[in-house]
Amino acid sequence: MGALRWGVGSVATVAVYAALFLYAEAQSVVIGLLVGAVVAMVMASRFDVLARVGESFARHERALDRLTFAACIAVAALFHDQHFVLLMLATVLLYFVACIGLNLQFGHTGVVNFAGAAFFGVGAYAAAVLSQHTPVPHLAIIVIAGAVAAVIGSVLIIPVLRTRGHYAAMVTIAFGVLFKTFLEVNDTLGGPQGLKLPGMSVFGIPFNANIALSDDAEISFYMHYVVLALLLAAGAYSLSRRIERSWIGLNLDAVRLDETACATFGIDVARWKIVAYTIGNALCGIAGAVYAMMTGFIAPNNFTFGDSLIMVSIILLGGVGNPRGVMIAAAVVLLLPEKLQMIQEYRFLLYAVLVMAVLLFRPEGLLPRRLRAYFPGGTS
Amino acid sequence: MDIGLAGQYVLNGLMLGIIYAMVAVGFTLFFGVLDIIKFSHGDVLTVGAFTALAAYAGVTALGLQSPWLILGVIALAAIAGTAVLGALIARFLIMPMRGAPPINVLLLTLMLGTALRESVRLFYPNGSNPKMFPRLLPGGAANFGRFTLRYDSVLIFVAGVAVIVGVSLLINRSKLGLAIRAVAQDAETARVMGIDLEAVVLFTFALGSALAALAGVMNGMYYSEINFNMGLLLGLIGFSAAIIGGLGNIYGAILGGFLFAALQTIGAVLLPVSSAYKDVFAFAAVIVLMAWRPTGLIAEKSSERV
Amino acid sequence: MSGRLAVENVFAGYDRTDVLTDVSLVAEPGRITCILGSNGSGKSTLIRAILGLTPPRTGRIVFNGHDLAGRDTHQIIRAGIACIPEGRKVFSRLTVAENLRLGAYQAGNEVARERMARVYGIFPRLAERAGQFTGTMSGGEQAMVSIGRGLMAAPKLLLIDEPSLGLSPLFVKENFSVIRRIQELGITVLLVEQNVRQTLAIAHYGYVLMQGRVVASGTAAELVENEEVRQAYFGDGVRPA
Amino acid sequence: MTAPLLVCRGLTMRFGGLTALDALDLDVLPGEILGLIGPNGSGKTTFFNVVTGVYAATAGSAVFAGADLTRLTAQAIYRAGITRTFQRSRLALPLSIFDNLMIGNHRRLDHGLAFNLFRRVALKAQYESAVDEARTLLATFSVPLATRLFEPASAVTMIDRRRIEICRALISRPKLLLLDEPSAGMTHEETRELMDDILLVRGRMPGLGIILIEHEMNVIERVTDRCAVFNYGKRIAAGTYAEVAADRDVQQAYLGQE
Repeated sequence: MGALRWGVGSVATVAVYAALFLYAEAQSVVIGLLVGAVVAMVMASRFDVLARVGESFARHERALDRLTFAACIAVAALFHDQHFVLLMLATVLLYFVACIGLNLQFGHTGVVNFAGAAFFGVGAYAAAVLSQHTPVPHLAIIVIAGAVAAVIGSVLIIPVLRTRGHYAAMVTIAFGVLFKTFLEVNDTLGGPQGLKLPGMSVFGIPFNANIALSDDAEISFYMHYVVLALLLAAGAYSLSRRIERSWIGLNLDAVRLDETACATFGIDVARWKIVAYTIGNALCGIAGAVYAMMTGFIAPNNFTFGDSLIMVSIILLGGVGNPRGVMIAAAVVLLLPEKLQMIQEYRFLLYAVLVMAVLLFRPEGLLPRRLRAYFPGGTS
Repeated sequence: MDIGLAGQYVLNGLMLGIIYAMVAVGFTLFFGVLDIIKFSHGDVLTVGAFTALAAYAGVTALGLQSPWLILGVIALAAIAGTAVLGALIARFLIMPMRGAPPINVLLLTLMLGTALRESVRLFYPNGSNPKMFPRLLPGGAANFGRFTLRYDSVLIFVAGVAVIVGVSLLINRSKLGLAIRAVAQDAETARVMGIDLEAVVLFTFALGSALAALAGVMNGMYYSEINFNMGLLLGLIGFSAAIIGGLGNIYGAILGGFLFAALQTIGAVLLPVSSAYKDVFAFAAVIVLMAWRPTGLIAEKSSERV
Repeated sequence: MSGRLAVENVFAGYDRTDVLTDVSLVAEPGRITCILGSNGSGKSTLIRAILGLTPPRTGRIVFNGHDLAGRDTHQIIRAGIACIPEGRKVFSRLTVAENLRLGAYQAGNEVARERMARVYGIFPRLAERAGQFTGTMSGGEQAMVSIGRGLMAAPKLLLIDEPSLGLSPLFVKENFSVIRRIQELGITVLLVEQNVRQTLAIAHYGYVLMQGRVVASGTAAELVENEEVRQAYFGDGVRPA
Repeated sequence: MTAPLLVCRGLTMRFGGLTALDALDLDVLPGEILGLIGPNGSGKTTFFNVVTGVYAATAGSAVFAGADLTRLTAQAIYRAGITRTFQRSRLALPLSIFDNLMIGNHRRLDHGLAFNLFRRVALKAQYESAVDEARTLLATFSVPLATRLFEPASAVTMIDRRRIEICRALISRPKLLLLDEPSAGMTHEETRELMDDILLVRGRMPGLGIILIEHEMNVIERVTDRCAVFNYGKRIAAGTYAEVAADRDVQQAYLGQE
């Protein structure tokens, strides 16, 4: 039995910790918090707390999902007037959306994609072009950008379906490099200098203006983007959960685990690879579009092979196939170098070594995926 | 286009091709003996080039004068350093992953590549900036109309061909090469023949890594410049070349290397817009090639037991 | 004591399950000892255990008085054991000569050349095809390569795993006469087979393996009459026609 | 006599120079258990792979329910009602036992995107009836196993994995079931239990034809109605176990020439 309090306690703890971490400025405090987190994790796994929390999440899934959503809002509200913190929060959420997409491809279906950042970039550039040159409403731009990423991804479908393993990895890596090189040499898309975008405006609300609370209190304009990103994250999370907890999720797993057995039981391997691949790329594109409009500026250097590797690392560190793990990993991977200035320079090295350690010693990731429960809250 | 210019393009393509082929042969050797892709190969090349550069600083400080002697010493240093590095990587990172899903090994080596690249950038003095690579080969050139034949290019090309011929002789004629080919076909039966599998694997990784180091040094001499990032693209091209040739086949790798260089050259010459698209064209062609021949031009051995 | 192999109380298997349970047997020097058993009785696991490919969980394997525990396969081969594996396992993309050379991998070039000449003496057909890729040859010819390769090691003990598998009856007959000649060279032979009559016709001593246990043993003459042998292949209660 | 379920005529499979199946004739009747025996490498598993569409036959025909299987894909053959188990277990070990069964139940589940994503109530109804069915089927084999429906397949013993694999092949209610050495790697006692289960299933599913590859002769003797003996890709004998065991060719194939 997983009591609700374990889950509530863990969400609250993580939220408070996140707030403290975002608040901390002095490097000594940041390091202290990190050491505290590591010690807490070791203690928690030692005294079986993690298992209880996991059990609690499994049984009270819906309530705890809502609580998590509320906790995100609470943390954002706490920093309502700080541009930089809100920008980081929104970035984490958007990376989460993209990684959910890659997770559907790789974690569930076993289709490797080392061009996550490229599809993110496709969405970003689509948004830039559309918002500069057309009057399409910004919300529609997000959807179109997702569709564009899916369509461009479909160019790769034949090689992705026909190749396996190393060959498939090669195809996506080649695409990622091709995409970035293309952007750099293409002058209409701004070349290496990139493109500028106007801020979003939805239903007449200009996203890039601060919200005045009273004469001397304002909410940062980034709050708009945080809310939008949070809604997208919730949508992606829910989509991923629904797919996982259906016959489709089962088909995806079957495709990943044994293609020969699939054929023997009538499962159409190509169809499910296409489904996962298309949805995943669309999610990357959507996240990229919002990211572009939020930052107001994009360049080829935002979408390198290194960034694709970061996305894959997030999935792997979090626990392949587990969206909650992806959330935590995305936060850690993106926030850590921002807060801990001393590692900023060393972050690629650090992550590379960290992922290597995970692969060697805990290949299932830090928070491995649990068995499928088709309907949360209990097994009938 | 006149003959001279065409000749220049062909020469350029051949220079690139020989370097790519040397990298691709490494990929295919590693795949042969362990069925893995070692993506860090390109960054081992970078380490090799920087080792040579460091050795150059060392020997000039010692007062060595003769360019040939210097060249020999720094090439040896690069070969020795990366051979040891390659064997260590095989022993402590890749052998423990036997039995893990292939994609995990690919990821591990991708990350290892990042770690090596970043280490060069962070820990080599002023490593984030491009470095001049010393000119040790005789300068000068012969001019035929618009065709310029640099003597150092000829030397580099000949050296590359010699190395590749040497490696293929080693693989095809020596007892050790026989062991490598046996392990590549069927590791277990090779063990039953009395072959020390671990020794063969370590040697193969040392050999492939030394090849990468040489390719790095040659690349440095050709462009007179190296930087911490050079291995990423070279590794990717070597990987592509090995794949389009057909993994596990040394001739496929050589073919793939020259084919990729040819694609780049054709892209640079024929594209109406701008030669800047040559890499885009080459990688797009690789993707199309993969759709057409999913396991490369010279197909990889494969069979699944049901 | 040259070439004596003793397997003592060996348990071995994969993924936590034992395929061999408490197997003990001896291959006496200079003789042909056979292991009989149907599919899945653990014969191949026994060979793998002796070769160190699937090291025994418990028990000892002693060769020429030395315990093989903890030795890697190439060290076990160096001690004087060679194997003609099940399904021949020739290197199909290597030539006949290269396959044979691999058989004597641990020997020097000079020695290998002499042995190769001897193998060509036994199988003149292989001499004709020395430069041909083994994969392009017929099953029977590949079997010759595999046997020749086993002889190249000049072993004290030769393990032969199901030489008749997948071969036409004519080749099977030929194979068995070759095995006889191998033994006459003074090599200890441990022969694993499902083909009972032909095996017992050339073996001196035999063991019957059923579901990972030795259920019977005796001289060839004893085993021919043994009920367990028949049972291993035809189950209980059926009498010969 | 009833019409046969599966009729194979001249079925031939060549891999390069090797003829794995050589002009094979074989019939399977509804409701019978047909034992398939023969030495290693005699073509039994290849026969399964051809019948289930993993390989396309080089020549000859296999007609099942009026359709020529040799022209069909593996997926179409499954939908026509032939399922199988594998010699080496091919369960999806990280998934739950229930999930494994549902992989076998593919043709009876709804795989539409809209249905799965948005019609959660209808999905739940389908899910619940599938759970009941899975539990009932598993309970035929082992009652304790049926209570472990939502544990990972990796957590159960070898014999239970075999049972799951057989249930995965049975849950879509096939007309023909191919069992490839289900007793491999099991003890005498376990083999006996598993064969009892198979006999029980046959009793409950009238009309289901079963082909059983098995190397243990006492098992063949006990559970099969008829058997066919393969050697070098040819069928060298067919009939009841007693007939086959007494056959000279068969004795030769197993024991070798006198």
